[in-house]
Amino acid sequence: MSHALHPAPHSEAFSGKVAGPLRSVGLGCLVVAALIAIVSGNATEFWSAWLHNWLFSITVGLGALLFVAIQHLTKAGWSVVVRRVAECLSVTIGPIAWLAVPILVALLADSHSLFMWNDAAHVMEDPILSGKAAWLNAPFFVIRTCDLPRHLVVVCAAVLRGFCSRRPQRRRRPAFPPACQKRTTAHRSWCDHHTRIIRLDHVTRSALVQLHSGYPICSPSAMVAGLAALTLVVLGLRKIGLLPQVTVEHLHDLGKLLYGFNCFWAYIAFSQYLLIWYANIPEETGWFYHRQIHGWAEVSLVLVALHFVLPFFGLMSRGAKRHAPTLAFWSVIILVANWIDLYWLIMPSVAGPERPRRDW
Amino acid sequence: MSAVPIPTRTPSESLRPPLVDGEQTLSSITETVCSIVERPQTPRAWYIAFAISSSLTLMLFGLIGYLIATGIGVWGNNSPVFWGWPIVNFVFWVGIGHAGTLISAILFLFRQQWRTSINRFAEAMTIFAVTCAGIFPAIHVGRVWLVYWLAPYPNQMAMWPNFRSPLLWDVFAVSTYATVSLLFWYLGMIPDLATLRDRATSRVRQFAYGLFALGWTGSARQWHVLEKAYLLLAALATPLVLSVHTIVSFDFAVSHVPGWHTTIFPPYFVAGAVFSGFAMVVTLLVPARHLFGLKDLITPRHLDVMCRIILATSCMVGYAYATEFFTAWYSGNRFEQFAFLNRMQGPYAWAYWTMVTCNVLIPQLYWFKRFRTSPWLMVGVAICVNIGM
Amino acid sequence: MLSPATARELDIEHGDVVTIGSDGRSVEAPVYILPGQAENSIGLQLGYGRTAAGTVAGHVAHNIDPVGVNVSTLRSIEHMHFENGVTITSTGRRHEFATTQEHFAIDRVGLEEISGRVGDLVREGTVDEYAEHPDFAHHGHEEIALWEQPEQDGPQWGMSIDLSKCIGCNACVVACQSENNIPVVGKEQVLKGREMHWLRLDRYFTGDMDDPEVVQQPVACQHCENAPCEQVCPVAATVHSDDGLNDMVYNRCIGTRYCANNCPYKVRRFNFFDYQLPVVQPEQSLKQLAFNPEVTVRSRGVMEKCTYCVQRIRNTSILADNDRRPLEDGEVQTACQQSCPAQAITFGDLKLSGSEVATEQSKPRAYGMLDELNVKPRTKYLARIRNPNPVLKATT
Amino acid sequence: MSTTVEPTPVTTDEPEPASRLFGAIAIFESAEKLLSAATALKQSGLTKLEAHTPYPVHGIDEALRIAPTRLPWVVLAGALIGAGGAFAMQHWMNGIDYPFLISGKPLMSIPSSIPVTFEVAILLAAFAAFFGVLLFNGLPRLAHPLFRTQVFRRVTSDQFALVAESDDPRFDELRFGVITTEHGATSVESIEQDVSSVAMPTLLKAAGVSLVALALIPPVLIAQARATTSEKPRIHPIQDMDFQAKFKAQTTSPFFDDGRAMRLQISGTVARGDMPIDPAISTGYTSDAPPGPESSQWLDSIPISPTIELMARGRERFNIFCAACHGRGGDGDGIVTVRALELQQGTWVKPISLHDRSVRDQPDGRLFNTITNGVRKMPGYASQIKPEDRWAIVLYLRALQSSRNAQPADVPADVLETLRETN
Repeated sequence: MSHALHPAPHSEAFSGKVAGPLRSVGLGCLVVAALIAIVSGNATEFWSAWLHNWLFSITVGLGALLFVAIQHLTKAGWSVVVRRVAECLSVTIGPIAWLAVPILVALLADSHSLFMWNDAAHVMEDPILSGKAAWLNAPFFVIRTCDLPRHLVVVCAAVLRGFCSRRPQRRRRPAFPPACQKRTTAHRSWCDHHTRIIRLDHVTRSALVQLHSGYPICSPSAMVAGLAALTLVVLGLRKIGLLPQVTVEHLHDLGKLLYGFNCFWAYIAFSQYLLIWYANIPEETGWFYHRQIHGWAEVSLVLVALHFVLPFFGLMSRGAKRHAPTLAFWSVIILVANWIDLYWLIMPSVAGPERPRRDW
Repeated sequence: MSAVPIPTRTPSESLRPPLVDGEQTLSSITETVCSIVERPQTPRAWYIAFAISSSLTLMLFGLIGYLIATGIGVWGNNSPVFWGWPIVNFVFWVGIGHAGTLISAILFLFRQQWRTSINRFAEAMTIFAVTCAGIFPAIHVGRVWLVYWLAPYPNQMAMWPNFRSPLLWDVFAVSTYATVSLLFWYLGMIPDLATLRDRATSRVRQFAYGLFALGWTGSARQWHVLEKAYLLLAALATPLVLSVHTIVSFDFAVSHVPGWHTTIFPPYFVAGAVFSGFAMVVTLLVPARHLFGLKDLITPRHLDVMCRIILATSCMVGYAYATEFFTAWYSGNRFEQFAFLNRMQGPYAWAYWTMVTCNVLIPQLYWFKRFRTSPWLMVGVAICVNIGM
Repeated sequence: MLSPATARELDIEHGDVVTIGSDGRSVEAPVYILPGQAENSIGLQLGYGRTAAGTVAGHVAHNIDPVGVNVSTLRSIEHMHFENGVTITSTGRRHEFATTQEHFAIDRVGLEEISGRVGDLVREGTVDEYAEHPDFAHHGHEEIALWEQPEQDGPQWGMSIDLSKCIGCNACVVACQSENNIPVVGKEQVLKGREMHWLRLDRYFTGDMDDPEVVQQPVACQHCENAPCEQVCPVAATVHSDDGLNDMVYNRCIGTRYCANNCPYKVRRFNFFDYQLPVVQPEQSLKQLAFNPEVTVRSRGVMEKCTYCVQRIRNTSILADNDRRPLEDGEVQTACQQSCPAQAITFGDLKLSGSEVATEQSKPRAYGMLDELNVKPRTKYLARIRNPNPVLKATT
Repeated sequence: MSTTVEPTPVTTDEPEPASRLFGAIAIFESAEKLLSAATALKQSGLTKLEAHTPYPVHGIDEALRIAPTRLPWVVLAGALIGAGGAFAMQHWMNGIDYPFLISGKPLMSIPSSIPVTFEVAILLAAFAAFFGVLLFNGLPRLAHPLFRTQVFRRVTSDQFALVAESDDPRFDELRFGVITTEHGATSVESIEQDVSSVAMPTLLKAAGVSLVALALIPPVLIAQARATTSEKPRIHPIQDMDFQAKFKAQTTSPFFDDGRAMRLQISGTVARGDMPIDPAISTGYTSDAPPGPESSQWLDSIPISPTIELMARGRERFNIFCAACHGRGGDGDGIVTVRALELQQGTWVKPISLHDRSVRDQPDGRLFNTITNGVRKMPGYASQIKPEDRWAIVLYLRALQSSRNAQPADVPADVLETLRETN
């Protein structure tokens, strides 16, 4: 609504300049991922790296989408100036979602280098897996995954349409227009729906059969990633003078959200760990066990430090959240930590617990 | 957030319904609020209500006495249902308590200004709810007179409690929560008490309010420190409130009991707590607003927002129920699956389905504007929610 | 006791009170339908309904009825133990049995579920299976923890129960009750699920209910090394001793009942009331003589459970200490072990090489109950092996 | 923030009866007017200027140049102390001071100590925040000169006030009035110092003293009760497991005539695990009738086969039970004897040397009987030494005796040879 207020001379350039770089950033990310994967050699590593980076890229977009949805839901006023950026970030979901196609193709082509459950012989041996065969099979998986981009596209469209069409409506009917409200409700249900998909998605993909507990992590982690990316982009645009409306207060608010959701991520992650540590039931502890042996312990510790301890103290003070370079620094750290987080979630399960690969 | 100058309001914001209705000035609001406590005579209805509640309280004390004299067996607990009744009450009340702190702290951090009409109210409710909650762990133990053994104090046995037990975490969490809620409540109330002190006409009131207002003068420096402290307390209370119900959920989730050992419990308990707490606030708020003539201060907009939050948390709780089922089915653990099937079909099926109806289905009525704007319909739904929890 | 088939034939349900008549004499007794009872026969137990000797006899002065029905009136000089041609007629009244079998299942759904799980809980096999896979009882669970397991010195007590030997006679239950001053709680309490036996005998029927196989499993505290009960006690009233016992410190217990909640075997018992109070009455003072002086009598609000007869362990080790010699294998005997007529229970030091219990536990048939929870029970069961005589099998 | 805290009011000025000026107060109707007046006054150089408002007015901090408070650091310190303290406390209590093993979990583990650490950190931080407010604001402060003015009473409700204090060197009441009125003050007044007596009213004082005195009574009573002994049985409302329904060893039971809860063995029965051994082994004589001192019924030799193990056992038992008085060599010079003689204990009878002929000539059975039942001042050791061990001691004793009185013929020839060579 900043547009309504300040009819900026370069509003067209604005969206063009934002969307362009973002798309290329996203694509660049994927290309790099693909290169890494190809260099690293064998099929499992290729696919796990593909999966990992695909998830990372889409997580950023999902987080931004979540942010936009929440802002609409709560009808927040402060975020107007940054919301457009978040919307642009969430648009990346569309193209990135298509990059899941290779995984699906591989799945249908009966490759079990990524998912054990796609190996019929293996499933026969494992009673737990065979119990889940109705759910964990290639066609079902494909259908569900295809469902995901479709939903996401619809959601994005709805968000954008809502955004575009809201202005005239507001003018016509100032007081709480029912149409608006319905759209809000629609967003709400979409929001619910798509978080659900994200979560389920992670269950099967990142954790395979063992982790049926780690999934609530994914929602805060998406939010954190989205916020970090959003903050970075906003800071960058502000630096080159494209977003003059963003004041220190906005940065402060973004910083607070980032800080808050980062703590929330830590809270969820710790709850998971504590419960599993405490109950000590082998079928669950195994998941963490593989992540504290063979060099994964170091990765775990790095994750704890980068994703929680350091940002916790680094972003604690008011000054840090209001100082653009500091905020940018911690956003980068958190984004990196998020990448490591996904790496840590996926790799030990897919690529085997032997050791973190360092050959890339 | 005094330190942050309020950004110039955009027209879109000014389009929102105002936080108070009618032509209100600072003095008229003060007048409305203070007149409730400054009435020259206590209304008869108050005495009646007080008599009823105090006789119920006496009955409670009598029954607790009977419980302590006879044994925990009077509750009907058995093996394997060792906790049953007391734990249900404990978790329920702790959950109710959460709404107060949530309204005060989290909404404060999110700069939701509409909270100001109801936050004190909700905080008071929190303190009473936590008190209620605190009773249960104390009286539920087999030997109530030894309950102080939970505290780590130097003793002639030269031993310490077991810090690896979630129940001990509970002790720390609930007592911290009660203390911090009280501090938070009182800290926010100091300037109000000073207002009452300065408005008071009788000597006794002046003295009493003066004592509790601690000599507040409303100077800019005092406000500066108080606001900072309030912000910090809010920032502390927010993770605290999450942690309390998380730790309560650990009581269950660390165990081996199928259906309890679920890592979704911490966030799920917190959502449920907020859900039930808000419902309780609505349940109490609507009659209070009606009785004390606060309709201009607690406007339909407040109630509407409350209802939206209830609706949102209801969806979360519903989602958690669904996830539990999904996880049980997905895990392939027979015991887990059985525990959930049993909930749906076993002897507690009535409870289960009441719960689902009250917590997930009925709140969906809040999708309709009618239910969010008509106070009594709203209370009806809210009471259902309380029953459901 | 009636068999299911006979009950169906007579249209009698479990718990119906019937009149059993013979030669003009009759008694009224409730019907317990028990698979495995021979068809067209009634089983009656003598000894109940007496008005003297023991808690079972009730207390006439206090208006407490004796337990059960005195059926000795049916006996005659010609028919001391068997009587033919009895009549049975329903009275239309119902009787509620206070039985501890299938107690923890809460309801019918639970019961069905349990019967579906028998194979997991009690493991049995035929001799052929045993010959093929001696370790068929192992379900192969990884034992990994996120922490290092501490090492313990000294003797490590353990028990093994051979299910092939167990005949389900309940002698262990009774021995345990008298050794450990376990209260008799009465029918109302048992109906509420508050029985106090430290040792229970789980009985499962498998196969056709008209011709069932029965398998029993005595279950007491398993003294898990990773005991789920210990960690949750806020006041450290249940801790692990150096010799591997899961100790229950009655004096420290404040009765949060968390341990019992968290026990996967449900073998912890809580004193919901002062169950021993009646015994302290002056007119009951004779019963006080029945108490074991070595075992604390627990009061209300305290958790209790099998201790592996810790008083015997301590006494015996003190005696051995006095003699400046190590404990011998088999020197410590638990009450249940001592009373077991089939010698199904072995107890001793697991660390002592060549000890009987270590030998038993190292057999391929040995398995831990619910060992998928990684609680590492100290009590191990030896899977039951069936070897029915093919000739007999064919005739039935 | 320190400016609000006055030097403690007037206690020192008590003799001065005349009222002193505290400062001046100006009342405004709106926050905007207040802000502009405050800015103007501050520019005029007033340092001790304070605004009193019903709610926090934004921008006042800048107008009055209030420095940001240090409260956050106090709170952070509280949180860190709480976290560190709680963490250390748990690890010390459960890991070091009273370690106990539970569930095979480590004595000190980080995951399970985090919840309590977190809670205590929050608790201390909240305390720091709350008491920090009181500290930084100089609260509680129940008396203030402002409270004496009528106009101030609406300041906590709906009006705004500026107060300048008179001990500011730039303070000028007239100028203050002019500037504030220019900016829209509705009234300007001067404020008197509070000169009323700071002494507490006698009634309050008396009430306070008596309350303190009353409050002291229970602890004094408790202390007294703890320090004295009483004849009366203690009041025992909650018995828990202090009185047991079981009969402990050596207690009484009203049920039996003899009052003993421990029953004697019924005559003619044998307790389980209590099979009698050969009476000769347990008594040292052969016939049922107890023998006289020189009777021939004593066993002449040890009834169990002497082995080298038995000898070792005998030596061990002898050194434990006998040597204290008789001495390791059996000469009657054990440390108890030596000490008793040193102390000149009149009742002490020195044990005779076991190498005395009278002892050497006694039959083995008689020696055994002496150990069992004692002789003269020597008590019987039957309850402490098992029969086999008593025989072992006899065996060792014989060895001791022969070591002093052996003839060359008693020694095997080859050993004798060696002995001769070494000498």
